[in-house]
Amino acid sequence: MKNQSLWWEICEESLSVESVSKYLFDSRAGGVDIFVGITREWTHDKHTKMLSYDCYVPMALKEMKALLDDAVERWPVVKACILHRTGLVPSAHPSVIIGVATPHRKDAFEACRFLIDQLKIRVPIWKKETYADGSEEWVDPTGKHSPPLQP
Amino acid sequence: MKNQSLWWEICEESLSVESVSKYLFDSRAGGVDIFVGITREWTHDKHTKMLSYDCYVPMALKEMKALLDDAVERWPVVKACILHRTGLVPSAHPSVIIGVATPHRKDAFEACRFLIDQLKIRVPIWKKETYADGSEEWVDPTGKHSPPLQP
Amino acid sequence: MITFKILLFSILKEKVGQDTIELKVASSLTGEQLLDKLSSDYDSIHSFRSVIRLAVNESYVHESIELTNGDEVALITPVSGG
Amino acid sequence: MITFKILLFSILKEKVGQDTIELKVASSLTGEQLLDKLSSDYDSIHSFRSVIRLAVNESYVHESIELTNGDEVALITPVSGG
Repeated sequence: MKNQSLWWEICEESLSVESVSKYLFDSRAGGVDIFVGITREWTHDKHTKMLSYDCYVPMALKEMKALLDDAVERWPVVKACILHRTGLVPSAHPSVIIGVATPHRKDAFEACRFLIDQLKIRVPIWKKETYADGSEEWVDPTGKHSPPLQP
Repeated sequence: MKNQSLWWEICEESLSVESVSKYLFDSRAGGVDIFVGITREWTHDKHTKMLSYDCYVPMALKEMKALLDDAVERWPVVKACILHRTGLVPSAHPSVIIGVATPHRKDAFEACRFLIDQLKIRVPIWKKETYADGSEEWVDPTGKHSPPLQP
Repeated sequence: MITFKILLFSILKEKVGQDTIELKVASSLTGEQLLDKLSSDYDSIHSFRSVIRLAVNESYVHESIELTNGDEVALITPVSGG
Repeated sequence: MITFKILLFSILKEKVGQDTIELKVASSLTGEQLLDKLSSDYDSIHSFRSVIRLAVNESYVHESIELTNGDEVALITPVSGG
Protein backbone atom coordinates (compact mmCIF):
# COMPACT_ATOMS: atom_id res chain seq x y z
CA MET A 1 0.00 0.00 0.00
CA LYS A 2 1.34 3.36 -0.94
CA ASN A 3 0.22 6.93 -0.56
CA GLN A 4 1.99 10.24 -1.02
CA SER A 5 4.07 9.92 2.12
CA LEU A 6 3.92 6.30 3.34
CA TRP A 7 4.51 2.98 1.66
CA TRP A 8 4.16 -0.42 3.33
CA GLU A 9 4.14 -3.79 1.69
CA ILE A 10 4.65 -7.52 2.09
CA CYS A 11 6.18 -8.86 -1.13
CA GLU A 12 6.95 -12.34 -2.38
CA GLU A 13 9.44 -11.07 -4.94
CA SER A 14 12.83 -9.56 -4.35
CA LEU A 15 13.00 -6.07 -2.89
CA SER A 16 14.55 -3.19 -4.79
CA VAL A 17 16.54 -0.49 -3.04
CA GLU A 18 16.33 1.47 -6.27
CA SER A 19 12.54 1.77 -6.19
CA VAL A 20 12.69 2.66 -2.49
CA SER A 21 15.14 5.48 -3.09
CA LYS A 22 13.11 6.71 -6.03
CA TYR A 23 10.11 6.94 -3.72
CA LEU A 24 12.03 8.60 -0.87
CA PHE A 25 14.00 11.24 -2.77
CA ASP A 26 11.77 14.23 -2.26
CA SER A 27 12.74 17.87 -2.59
CA ARG A 28 11.31 18.60 0.89
CA ALA A 29 13.88 16.22 2.42
CA GLY A 30 17.60 16.71 3.03
CA GLY A 31 18.44 13.41 4.69
CA VAL A 32 17.36 9.89 3.78
CA ASP A 33 18.24 6.85 5.81
CA ILE A 34 17.65 3.39 4.37
CA PHE A 35 18.08 0.25 6.40
CA VAL A 36 18.30 -3.08 4.61
CA GLY A 37 18.21 -6.42 6.40
CA ILE A 38 19.95 -9.08 4.36
CA THR A 39 20.45 -12.81 4.85
CA ARG A 40 23.70 -13.34 6.73
CA GLU A 41 25.47 -16.55 5.92
CA TRP A 42 27.35 -17.08 9.16
CA THR A 43 26.20 -16.79 12.79
CA HIS A 44 29.04 -17.95 14.97
CA ASP A 45 29.74 -21.43 13.60
CA LYS A 46 26.36 -21.91 11.91
CA HIS A 47 26.22 -21.67 8.15
CA THR A 48 22.90 -20.31 6.86
CA LYS A 49 21.93 -21.19 3.32
CA MET A 50 18.73 -19.20 3.25
CA LEU A 51 16.02 -17.71 5.37
CA SER A 52 12.32 -18.24 4.97
CA TYR A 53 9.65 -16.06 6.42
CA ASP A 54 6.16 -16.83 7.63
CA CYS A 55 3.80 -13.90 7.99
CA TYR A 56 0.32 -13.08 9.20
CA VAL A 57 -0.10 -10.80 6.22
CA PRO A 58 -3.16 -8.63 6.98
CA MET A 59 -2.08 -8.01 10.57
CA ALA A 60 1.55 -7.41 9.56
CA LEU A 61 0.35 -4.74 7.13
CA LYS A 62 -1.78 -3.14 9.85
CA GLU A 63 1.13 -3.12 12.28
CA MET A 64 3.52 -1.70 9.68
CA LYS A 65 1.10 1.11 8.98
CA ALA A 66 0.70 1.74 12.72
CA LEU A 67 4.50 1.96 13.08
CA LEU A 68 4.73 4.42 10.21
CA ASP A 69 1.97 6.51 11.79
CA ASP A 70 3.91 6.46 15.08
CA ALA A 71 7.04 7.67 13.28
CA VAL A 72 5.10 10.47 11.61
CA GLU A 73 3.92 11.64 15.02
CA ARG A 74 7.39 11.61 16.52
CA TRP A 75 9.57 12.93 13.69
CA PRO A 76 9.07 15.39 10.80
CA VAL A 77 8.74 12.59 8.26
CA VAL A 78 8.53 13.64 4.61
CA LYS A 79 8.32 10.06 3.40
CA ALA A 80 8.76 6.64 4.97
CA CYS A 81 8.42 3.03 3.92
CA ILE A 82 8.57 -0.51 5.24
CA LEU A 83 8.83 -3.37 2.77
CA HIS A 84 9.20 -6.97 3.92
CA ARG A 85 9.71 -10.03 1.83
CA THR A 86 8.17 -13.42 2.63
CA GLY A 87 9.06 -16.91 1.50
CA LEU A 88 12.63 -17.88 0.70
CA VAL A 89 15.40 -15.29 0.82
CA PRO A 90 18.83 -16.50 -0.32
CA SER A 91 22.04 -15.35 1.30
CA ALA A 92 23.04 -11.66 0.80
CA HIS A 93 19.54 -10.79 -0.45
CA PRO A 94 17.30 -8.23 1.27
CA SER A 95 14.43 -9.42 3.45
CA VAL A 96 13.42 -5.99 4.69
CA ILE A 97 13.92 -2.42 3.54
CA ILE A 98 13.01 0.52 5.74
CA GLY A 99 13.50 4.06 4.59
CA VAL A 100 12.84 7.50 6.02
CA ALA A 101 13.26 10.92 4.45
CA THR A 102 13.27 13.98 6.72
CA PRO A 103 14.44 17.59 6.34
CA HIS A 104 17.52 16.91 8.52
CA ARG A 105 19.56 13.74 8.89
CA LYS A 106 19.29 13.19 12.63
CA ASP A 107 15.57 12.55 12.39
CA ALA A 108 15.97 10.17 9.46
CA PHE A 109 18.44 8.04 11.42
CA GLU A 110 16.31 8.03 14.55
CA ALA A 111 13.04 7.23 12.82
CA CYS A 112 14.61 4.50 10.70
CA ARG A 113 16.16 2.86 13.76
CA PHE A 114 12.83 3.12 15.57
CA LEU A 115 10.97 1.44 12.73
CA ILE A 116 13.27 -1.56 12.40
CA ASP A 117 13.52 -2.01 16.19
CA GLN A 118 9.74 -1.89 16.54
CA LEU A 119 9.18 -4.13 13.53
CA LYS A 120 11.19 -6.79 15.26
CA ILE A 121 8.94 -6.54 18.32
CA ARG A 122 5.48 -5.95 16.91
CA VAL A 123 5.08 -7.08 13.34
CA PRO A 124 3.90 -10.73 13.05
CA ILE A 125 6.62 -12.11 10.81
CA TRP A 126 8.74 -15.14 11.67
CA LYS A 127 12.10 -16.18 10.34
CA LYS A 128 13.37 -19.71 9.84
CA GLU A 129 17.01 -20.53 9.19
CA THR A 130 17.88 -23.25 6.72
CA TYR A 131 21.44 -24.28 7.39
CA ALA A 132 23.95 -25.61 4.88
CA ASP A 133 23.60 -29.10 6.38
CA GLY A 134 19.87 -29.08 5.51
CA SER A 135 18.60 -28.64 9.08
CA GLU A 136 16.03 -25.96 9.83
CA GLU A 137 15.29 -23.83 12.87
CA TRP A 138 12.85 -21.05 13.69
CA VAL A 139 14.72 -18.06 15.07
CA ASP A 140 14.40 -17.63 18.83
CA PRO A 141 10.83 -19.01 19.07
CA THR A 142 10.56 -18.36 22.79
CA GLY A 143 11.89 -14.82 22.59
CA LYS A 144 14.74 -15.48 25.00
CA HIS A 145 17.01 -13.18 23.01
CA SER A 146 14.41 -10.52 22.29
CA PRO A 147 13.46 -7.43 24.24
CA PRO A 148 10.50 -7.90 26.63
CA LEU A 149 7.16 -8.06 24.83
CA GLN A 150 4.00 -6.20 25.64
CA PRO A 151 0.72 -6.68 23.85
CA MET B 1 38.92 4.11 -5.03
CA LYS B 2 37.55 0.73 -4.17
CA ASN B 3 38.88 -2.40 -2.57
CA GLN B 4 37.17 -5.51 -1.23
CA SER B 5 35.76 -3.80 1.83
CA LEU B 6 36.00 -0.02 1.35
CA TRP B 7 34.94 2.32 -1.42
CA TRP B 8 35.47 6.09 -1.42
CA GLU B 9 35.01 8.44 -4.31
CA ILE B 10 34.43 12.00 -5.44
CA CYS B 11 32.23 11.95 -8.54
CA GLU B 12 31.08 14.59 -10.94
CA GLU B 13 28.19 12.49 -12.19
CA SER B 14 25.05 11.53 -10.35
CA LEU B 15 25.33 8.98 -7.54
CA SER B 16 23.56 5.64 -7.73
CA VAL B 17 22.07 4.01 -4.65
CA GLU B 18 21.72 0.86 -6.73
CA SER B 19 25.45 0.46 -7.26
CA VAL B 20 26.10 1.22 -3.59
CA SER B 21 23.70 -1.48 -2.44
CA LYS B 22 25.15 -3.93 -4.93
CA TYR B 23 28.56 -3.30 -3.38
CA LEU B 24 27.32 -3.50 0.22
CA PHE B 25 25.14 -6.62 0.04
CA ASP B 26 27.57 -9.23 1.31
CA SER B 27 26.71 -12.60 2.76
CA ARG B 28 28.82 -11.87 5.86
CA ALA B 29 26.52 -8.96 6.72
CA GLY B 30 23.02 -8.97 8.21
CA GLY B 31 22.37 -5.23 8.46
CA VAL B 32 23.08 -2.49 5.95
CA ASP B 33 22.49 1.18 6.63
CA ILE B 34 22.63 3.66 3.79
CA PHE B 35 22.48 7.40 4.32
CA VAL B 36 21.75 9.66 1.39
CA GLY B 37 22.04 13.43 1.56
CA ILE B 38 19.83 15.07 -1.03
CA THR B 39 19.28 18.66 -2.06
CA ARG B 40 16.45 20.07 0.02
CA GLU B 41 14.42 22.72 -1.70
CA TRP B 42 13.21 24.64 1.32
CA THR B 43 15.06 25.84 4.42
CA HIS B 44 12.66 27.96 6.44
CA ASP B 45 11.54 30.56 3.90
CA LYS B 46 14.49 30.13 1.54
CA HIS B 47 13.90 28.33 -1.72
CA THR B 48 16.95 26.42 -2.96
CA LYS B 49 17.16 25.69 -6.65
CA MET B 50 20.36 23.70 -6.52
CA LEU B 51 23.50 23.13 -4.55
CA SER B 52 27.02 23.27 -5.86
CA TYR B 53 30.04 21.78 -4.19
CA ASP B 54 33.66 22.85 -4.15
CA CYS B 55 36.16 20.24 -3.07
CA TYR B 56 39.85 19.84 -2.35
CA VAL B 57 39.77 16.50 -4.11
CA PRO B 58 43.00 14.71 -3.13
CA MET B 59 42.69 15.71 0.52
CA ALA B 60 38.97 14.90 0.61
CA LEU B 61 39.76 11.40 -0.65
CA LYS B 62 42.45 10.99 2.01
CA GLU B 63 40.08 12.15 4.73
CA MET B 64 37.31 9.87 3.52
CA LYS B 65 39.64 6.92 3.60
CA ALA B 66 40.80 7.92 7.09
CA LEU B 67 37.17 8.03 8.25
CA LEU B 68 36.49 4.61 6.80
CA ASP B 69 39.59 3.26 8.54
CA ASP B 70 38.36 4.77 11.81
CA ALA B 71 34.99 3.08 11.35
CA VAL B 72 36.67 -0.26 10.67
CA GLU B 73 38.56 0.06 13.94
CA ARG B 74 35.46 0.88 15.95
CA TRP B 75 32.82 -1.42 14.45
CA PRO B 76 32.86 -4.87 12.82
CA VAL B 77 32.53 -3.43 9.33
CA VAL B 78 32.07 -5.93 6.50
CA LYS B 79 31.87 -3.21 3.87
CA ALA B 80 31.58 0.57 3.90
CA CYS B 81 31.57 3.37 1.40
CA ILE B 82 31.52 7.15 1.10
CA LEU B 83 30.65 8.73 -2.24
CA HIS B 84 30.36 12.47 -2.67
CA ARG B 85 29.31 14.39 -5.71
CA THR B 86 30.83 17.73 -6.73
CA GLY B 87 29.59 20.45 -9.03
CA LEU B 88 25.89 21.16 -9.43
CA VAL B 89 23.30 19.00 -7.68
CA PRO B 90 19.68 19.76 -8.50
CA SER B 91 16.89 19.55 -5.96
CA ALA B 92 15.98 16.05 -4.66
CA HIS B 93 19.20 14.57 -6.08
CA PRO B 94 21.84 12.87 -3.92
CA SER B 95 25.03 14.75 -3.07
CA VAL B 96 26.43 12.11 -0.73
CA ILE B 97 25.86 8.41 -0.14
CA ILE B 98 27.32 6.65 2.86
CA GLY B 99 26.75 2.96 3.44
CA VAL B 100 27.84 0.43 6.02
CA ALA B 101 27.29 -3.32 6.15
CA THR B 102 27.86 -5.14 9.46
CA PRO B 103 26.81 -8.52 10.87
CA HIS B 104 24.20 -6.85 13.14
CA ARG B 105 22.14 -3.73 12.52
CA LYS B 106 23.11 -1.66 15.56
CA ASP B 107 26.68 -1.35 14.33
CA ALA B 108 25.59 -0.42 10.80
CA PHE B 109 23.47 2.46 12.15
CA GLU B 110 26.18 3.70 14.49
CA ALA B 111 29.00 3.54 11.96
CA CYS B 112 26.91 5.19 9.24
CA ARG B 113 25.94 8.01 11.57
CA PHE B 114 29.57 8.41 12.64
CA LEU B 115 30.75 8.65 9.02
CA ILE B 116 28.30 11.34 7.93
CA ASP B 117 28.79 13.34 11.15
CA GLN B 118 32.57 13.21 10.75
CA LEU B 119 32.42 13.94 7.04
CA LYS B 120 30.67 17.19 7.84
CA ILE B 121 33.51 18.14 10.20
CA ARG B 122 36.65 16.87 8.51
CA VAL B 123 36.26 16.37 4.78
CA PRO B 124 37.21 19.49 2.77
CA ILE B 125 34.04 19.93 0.75
CA TRP B 126 32.01 23.13 0.66
CA LYS B 127 28.42 23.66 -0.30
CA LYS B 128 26.90 26.70 -1.98
CA GLU B 129 23.18 27.33 -2.18
CA THR B 130 21.72 28.80 -5.33
CA TYR B 131 18.31 30.18 -4.47
CA ALA B 132 15.29 30.43 -6.73
CA ASP B 133 15.77 34.22 -6.94
CA GLY B 134 19.25 33.65 -8.43
CA SER B 135 21.23 34.69 -5.38
CA GLU B 136 24.01 32.47 -4.08
CA GLU B 137 25.44 31.80 -0.66
CA TRP B 138 28.14 29.53 0.76
CA VAL B 139 26.70 27.49 3.62
CA ASP B 140 27.80 28.64 7.05
CA PRO B 141 31.27 29.84 5.97
CA THR B 142 32.29 30.81 9.48
CA GLY B 143 31.11 27.55 11.06
CA LYS B 144 28.76 29.31 13.46
CA HIS B 145 26.24 26.49 13.13
CA SER B 146 28.75 23.64 13.11
CA PRO B 147 30.21 21.62 15.96
CA PRO B 148 33.55 22.94 17.29
CA LEU B 149 36.45 22.17 14.97
CA GLN B 150 39.81 20.71 15.85
CA PRO B 151 42.66 20.20 13.41
CA MET C 1 -22.70 -22.06 20.14
CA ILE C 2 -19.77 -19.71 19.66
CA THR C 3 -17.28 -20.31 16.85
CA PHE C 4 -13.70 -19.07 16.56
CA LYS C 5 -11.08 -19.42 13.94
CA ILE C 6 -7.64 -19.70 15.52
CA LEU C 7 -4.63 -18.97 13.33
CA LEU C 8 -1.24 -20.55 13.86
CA PHE C 9 2.07 -19.45 12.39
CA SER C 10 5.70 -20.47 12.25
CA ILE C 11 6.66 -22.95 14.97
CA LEU C 12 3.09 -23.51 16.23
CA LYS C 13 1.83 -24.16 12.72
CA GLU C 14 4.63 -26.68 12.28
CA LYS C 15 4.23 -28.40 15.63
CA VAL C 16 0.44 -28.57 15.55
CA GLY C 17 0.61 -29.55 11.88
CA GLN C 18 -2.10 -27.17 10.72
CA ASP C 19 -2.47 -23.43 10.22
CA THR C 20 -6.01 -23.09 11.53
CA ILE C 21 -7.99 -24.54 14.41
CA GLU C 22 -11.75 -24.20 14.28
CA LEU C 23 -13.21 -24.11 17.77
CA LYS C 24 -16.83 -24.31 18.88
CA VAL C 25 -17.63 -23.66 22.50
CA ALA C 26 -20.92 -23.59 24.36
CA SER C 27 -20.54 -20.22 26.05
CA SER C 28 -18.52 -17.03 25.77
CA LEU C 29 -14.96 -17.05 27.11
CA THR C 30 -11.94 -14.81 27.61
CA GLY C 31 -8.66 -14.91 25.76
CA GLU C 32 -7.06 -16.45 28.80
CA GLN C 33 -9.66 -19.20 28.98
CA LEU C 34 -9.20 -19.89 25.29
CA LEU C 35 -5.42 -20.18 25.70
CA ASP C 36 -5.92 -22.50 28.67
CA LYS C 37 -8.23 -24.68 26.65
CA LEU C 38 -5.85 -24.82 23.66
CA SER C 39 -2.95 -25.56 26.01
CA SER C 40 -4.75 -28.57 27.42
CA ASP C 41 -5.74 -29.77 23.91
CA TYR C 42 -2.32 -29.30 22.27
CA ASP C 43 1.00 -30.07 23.95
CA SER C 44 2.87 -27.80 21.58
CA ILE C 45 0.65 -24.86 22.40
CA HIS C 46 1.08 -25.70 26.08
CA SER C 47 4.85 -25.49 25.78
CA PHE C 48 4.69 -22.00 24.23
CA ARG C 49 1.82 -20.79 26.44
CA SER C 50 3.92 -18.31 28.42
CA VAL C 51 5.30 -16.49 25.37
CA ILE C 52 2.18 -16.39 23.18
CA ARG C 53 0.64 -12.98 22.58
CA LEU C 54 -2.97 -12.91 21.53
CA ALA C 55 -4.28 -11.04 18.52
CA VAL C 56 -7.97 -10.74 17.83
CA ASN C 57 -9.13 -9.54 14.44
CA GLU C 58 -5.60 -8.49 13.53
CA SER C 59 -4.79 -6.49 16.65
CA TYR C 60 -2.87 -7.36 19.79
CA VAL C 61 -5.13 -7.67 22.82
CA HIS C 62 -4.83 -8.50 26.51
CA GLU C 63 -5.81 -12.02 27.48
CA SER C 64 -8.60 -10.56 29.56
CA ILE C 65 -10.55 -9.78 26.40
CA GLU C 66 -14.04 -11.24 26.09
CA LEU C 67 -14.15 -13.13 22.80
CA THR C 68 -17.22 -12.89 20.62
CA ASN C 69 -18.69 -15.16 18.00
CA GLY C 70 -16.75 -15.20 14.72
CA ASP C 71 -13.57 -13.61 16.12
CA GLU C 72 -10.38 -14.39 14.28
CA VAL C 73 -7.85 -15.22 16.95
CA ALA C 74 -4.13 -15.51 16.21
CA LEU C 75 -1.52 -17.01 18.52
CA ILE C 76 1.59 -14.88 18.10
CA THR C 77 4.80 -16.48 19.33
CA PRO C 78 7.78 -14.09 19.57
CA VAL C 79 8.23 -12.49 16.17
CA SER C 80 11.52 -12.40 14.31
CA GLY C 81 11.06 -10.37 11.16
CA GLY C 82 13.71 -8.23 9.60
CA MET D 1 64.19 31.51 -1.01
CA ILE D 2 61.31 29.32 0.14
CA THR D 3 58.29 28.80 -2.10
CA PHE D 4 54.79 27.72 -1.14
CA LYS D 5 51.67 27.05 -3.07
CA ILE D 6 48.62 28.14 -1.11
CA LEU D 7 45.28 26.68 -2.16
CA LEU D 8 42.00 28.50 -1.69
CA PHE D 9 38.50 27.02 -1.85
CA SER D 10 34.88 28.06 -1.69
CA ILE D 11 34.37 31.50 -0.15
CA LEU D 12 38.10 32.35 0.02
CA LYS D 13 38.61 31.43 -3.61
CA GLU D 14 35.65 33.64 -4.50
CA LYS D 15 36.66 36.62 -2.34
CA VAL D 16 40.34 36.55 -3.24
CA GLY D 17 39.41 35.91 -6.85
CA GLN D 18 41.93 33.13 -7.43
CA ASP D 19 42.34 29.51 -6.35
CA THR D 20 46.09 29.59 -5.75
CA ILE D 21 48.53 32.02 -4.20
CA GLU D 22 52.23 31.51 -4.93
CA LEU D 23 54.34 32.81 -2.10
CA LYS D 24 58.10 33.28 -1.89
CA VAL D 25 59.66 34.22 1.42
CA ALA D 26 63.23 34.79 2.46
CA SER D 27 63.33 32.45 5.44
CA SER D 28 61.43 29.54 6.92
CA LEU D 29 58.21 30.28 8.78
CA THR D 30 55.45 28.59 10.78
CA GLY D 31 51.86 28.05 9.77
CA GLU D 32 50.82 30.81 12.12
CA GLN D 33 53.30 33.27 10.60
CA LEU D 34 52.06 32.35 7.13
CA LEU D 35 48.46 32.96 8.13
CA ASP D 36 49.42 36.28 9.69
CA LYS D 37 51.20 37.31 6.52
CA LEU D 38 48.27 36.28 4.28
CA SER D 39 45.87 38.08 6.63
CA SER D 40 47.77 41.29 6.24
CA ASP D 41 48.00 40.87 2.45
CA TYR D 42 44.36 39.91 1.87
CA ASP D 43 41.41 41.46 3.68
CA SER D 44 39.19 38.51 2.90
CA ILE D 45 41.65 36.08 4.45
CA HIS D 46 41.92 38.40 7.42
CA SER D 47 38.18 38.27 7.99
CA PHE D 48 38.17 34.45 8.07
CA ARG D 49 41.47 34.16 9.96
CA SER D 50 39.92 32.84 13.18
CA VAL D 51 38.04 29.96 11.51
CA ILE D 52 40.67 28.82 9.00
CA ARG D 53 42.21 25.40 9.60
CA LEU D 54 45.54 24.74 7.98
CA ALA D 55 46.29 21.70 5.85
CA VAL D 56 49.79 20.97 4.63
CA ASN D 57 50.32 18.41 1.89
CA GLU D 58 46.70 17.23 2.24
CA SER D 59 46.60 16.77 6.01
CA TYR D 60 45.32 18.98 8.79
CA VAL D 61 48.13 20.42 10.88
CA HIS D 62 48.52 22.72 13.86
CA GLU D 63 49.52 26.28 13.07
CA SER D 64 52.75 25.73 14.97
CA ILE D 65 54.05 23.59 12.11
CA GLU D 66 57.34 24.63 10.54
CA LEU D 67 56.73 24.96 6.80
CA THR D 68 59.31 23.69 4.36
CA ASN D 69 60.12 24.58 0.79
CA GLY D 70 57.58 23.29 -1.73
CA ASP D 71 54.81 22.60 0.80
CA GLU D 72 51.28 22.68 -0.53
CA VAL D 73 49.31 24.67 2.00
CA ALA D 74 45.49 24.78 1.96
CA LEU D 75 43.33 27.24 3.88
CA ILE D 76 40.30 25.29 5.03
CA THR D 77 37.32 27.39 6.08
CA PRO D 78 34.58 25.46 7.90
CA VAL D 79 33.52 22.60 5.65
CA SER D 80 29.92 21.89 4.70
CA GLY D 81 29.82 18.69 2.69
CA GLY D 82 26.97 16.22 2.73
